[in-house]
Amino acid sequence: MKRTGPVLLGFLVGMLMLIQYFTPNRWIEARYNNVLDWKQVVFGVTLILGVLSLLLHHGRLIRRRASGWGYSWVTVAGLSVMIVAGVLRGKEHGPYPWMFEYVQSPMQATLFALLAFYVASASYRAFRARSLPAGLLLIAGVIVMLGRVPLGEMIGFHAGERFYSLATLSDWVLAVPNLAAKRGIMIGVGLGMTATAIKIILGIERTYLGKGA
Amino acid sequence: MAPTGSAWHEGLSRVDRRVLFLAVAAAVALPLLFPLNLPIRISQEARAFHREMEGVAPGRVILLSFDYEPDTMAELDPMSLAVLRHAFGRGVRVVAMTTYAGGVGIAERILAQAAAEAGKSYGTDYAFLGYNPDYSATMLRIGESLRGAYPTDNYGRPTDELPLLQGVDRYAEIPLVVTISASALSEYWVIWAGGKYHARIIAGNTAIQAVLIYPFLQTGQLAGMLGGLKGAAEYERLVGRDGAGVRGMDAQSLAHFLIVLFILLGNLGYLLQRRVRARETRV
Amino acid sequence: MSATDAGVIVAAVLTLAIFSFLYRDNPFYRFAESLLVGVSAGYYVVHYFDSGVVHKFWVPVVQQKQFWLLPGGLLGLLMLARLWPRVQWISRFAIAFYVAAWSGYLIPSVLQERILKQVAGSLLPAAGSASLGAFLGAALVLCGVVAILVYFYFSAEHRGLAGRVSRVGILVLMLGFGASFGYTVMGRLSLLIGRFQFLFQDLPASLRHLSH
Amino acid sequence: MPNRDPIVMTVAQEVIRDAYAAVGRAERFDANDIYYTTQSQFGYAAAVCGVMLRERTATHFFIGHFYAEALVLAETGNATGAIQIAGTDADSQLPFFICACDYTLIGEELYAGSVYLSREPLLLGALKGQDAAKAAILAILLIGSLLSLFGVAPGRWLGAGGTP
Repeated sequence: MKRTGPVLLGFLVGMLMLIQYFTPNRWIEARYNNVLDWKQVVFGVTLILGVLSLLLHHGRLIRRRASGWGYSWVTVAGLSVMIVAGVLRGKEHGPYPWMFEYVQSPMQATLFALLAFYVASASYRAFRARSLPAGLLLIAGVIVMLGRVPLGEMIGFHAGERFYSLATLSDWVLAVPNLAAKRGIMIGVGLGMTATAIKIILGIERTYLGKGA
Repeated sequence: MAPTGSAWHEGLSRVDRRVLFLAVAAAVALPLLFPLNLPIRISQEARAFHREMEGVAPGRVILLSFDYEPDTMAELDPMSLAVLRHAFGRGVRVVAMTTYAGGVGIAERILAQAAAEAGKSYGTDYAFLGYNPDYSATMLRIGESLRGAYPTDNYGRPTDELPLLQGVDRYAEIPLVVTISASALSEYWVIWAGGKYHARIIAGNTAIQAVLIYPFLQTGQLAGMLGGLKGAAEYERLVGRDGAGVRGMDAQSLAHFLIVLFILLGNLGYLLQRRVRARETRV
Repeated sequence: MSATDAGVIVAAVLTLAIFSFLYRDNPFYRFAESLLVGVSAGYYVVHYFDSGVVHKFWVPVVQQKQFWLLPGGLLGLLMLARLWPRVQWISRFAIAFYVAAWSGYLIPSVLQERILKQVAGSLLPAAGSASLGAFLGAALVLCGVVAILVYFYFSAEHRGLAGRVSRVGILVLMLGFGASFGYTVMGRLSLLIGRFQFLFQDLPASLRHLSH
Repeated sequence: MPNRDPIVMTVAQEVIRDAYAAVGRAERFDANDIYYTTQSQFGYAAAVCGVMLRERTATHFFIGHFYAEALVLAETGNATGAIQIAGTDADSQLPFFICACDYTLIGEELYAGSVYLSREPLLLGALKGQDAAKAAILAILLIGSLLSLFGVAPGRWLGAGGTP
């Protein structure tokens, strides 16, 4: 029961969601809609579960006075303020939207902006043309970078009445080699996803169920 | 005993990271203080994006999905604002949603700003459905019934009562799906909304995502695309209202040239070191 | 002082706290990081509960009498069993339902949109139907895709012809990764431009409000 | 092993518990080593960078799907001098892993790698199946292109006309 039950449920639900694509049958379509709704509720609960485990994790750090437990207090405090504000004053006014607008948003945006600095230092320290492939990567990168900004678009030459600039070259790199590369990868990964999905439905792939499945 | 000749390029490769950081900060800050207003060339993908928006008849309802969080708002806010200004300016109505919990705050801020500018009223000219967990199920559920996917809007009002959504419940009744997306959401819209329901989709993307979806542009699975802050600047010029996209282009230009300089210097130092090492091993 | 001006100043201080990580890991940064982890987790849990449970389950079932949603609630409860190790196996039904449903509707859409249409798009246009430039581009795309598929072909040793073709494949891949690298740099710098626009434009405006 | 996705966290705990048991060291397994940090992408990246810098881990495995935080992780890890092995199907992050890591599995090589190591008959079968599909696609591409050169439009059969 502990093992065949979930796998059987998975097979039935998986086949239903697969078949619905090919039949206009009203009953199957209705159940397809149900499964989509149920799936969203389950995902919502799972996400809440994730946050609970974060709370437990930081709670343990505080209890064990592990290193940096002071910072765990800050995390638990931030979490509690948001939940209390959200429940009492709702999502639309009071501290909840204010904290999102002036605490969470700027910090999340700034953390991402740090990457501009990391990319710069990586460009200087890590991006070496060690081999032909790495060299091609850098040349394509430089062409695209220069060709996509106003300054770079002005560098070029006139041939006949058309002006060929770095932008034309960068458009070509994006529309031909880059397109072929992304398409080649996409086809391969698409096959991989399909194979994994089939294995899950047929119960061959059970690792996601954990020990003893 | 390191040969003396290698001293200066040894230094090249041992520059402290923080010196590089200061150079980047300067390259970005200076043009913001002293604008250069360089000309902006419009790409084909941005023209296609604009053409698709122009093709929607006034009064029709388009679906605008804010598929991003605060971390990429610098690149994508200018796009969503420009799309709303373009739509409201042409009398096109908008039903908005988001597939990220972090997108709700962003969507509310931009919808409020654009609606106030154009004097549009909630419920008739535009509506905001809010966030639904599990984007693939949401995109498919909208194909069956928009009101089924979102029983209530973001503010708890049942979607059956919204005047905007009368006669609008499936992709067939939505002339255009516009996704402003950070990670692979534009690709998922193509797979889930385009796959079974043949929705017509245009996407405004972060630069990093834009480069991944050229295959979908070529096959027509995506009808138009904006790529990064440059895409936002191009669309702002096409819509005729310059915004943060255009204002950022000078800094973008200068910073790119700086990064290219870093790559060249880094590799120069590397090549010199390799030649010195090669000469040492031969000695 | 309006809530907005206070907010902009708090945002500016926290922005500088995060930027301080560039100098080195320091308490000022770690406080900001911990606050972000907590506030964002709180934000997400309120939204997940509000949209996943209230708007998607409670309101439709209680007010709109859609009882077909009840099994969804039950599966959600089964997932909560993960919290107690002794009955953790019950949650497997919810996990199996979630993962299998996703797998089911994935297969047809991924096959059509990520594989069949991409293959169709790579075929050469009919002779004469496209300009020479377009035809040449299409031919290069076709060769690139074929070479990459050979590179990712694992059942045969990459020697001889297959070896040379897969060598072409890795070079095309690198051109594609180069384009990704160029675009990624563009994206990162745009985000930094956004933060500097905040610091150089929004912050001074709020400070001026304060001084009046 | 810090995690960013609650479902992956629960699955990871199970898989790692089985792995410890498989080599007979079940007692060394501590569920607290596999914990959830935050759903926020950058709260996660900062948390992991903190672990790398503070605990000076010797080897870093970046396996799975990554977004923008990949560069932060790879750059910080590179700076600590640890050996770094990456494997991801997120092709937007591959340029950085290729440049900042010692070895990078590109896209499908990640899946093929696990098959090569485990020699699992079921996984091997799936790989063979995918290779057979690739061979079929290669045939379609070559033959289809020849056909379309002479005016026959095979694209229609592949649903190319799908978009309205």
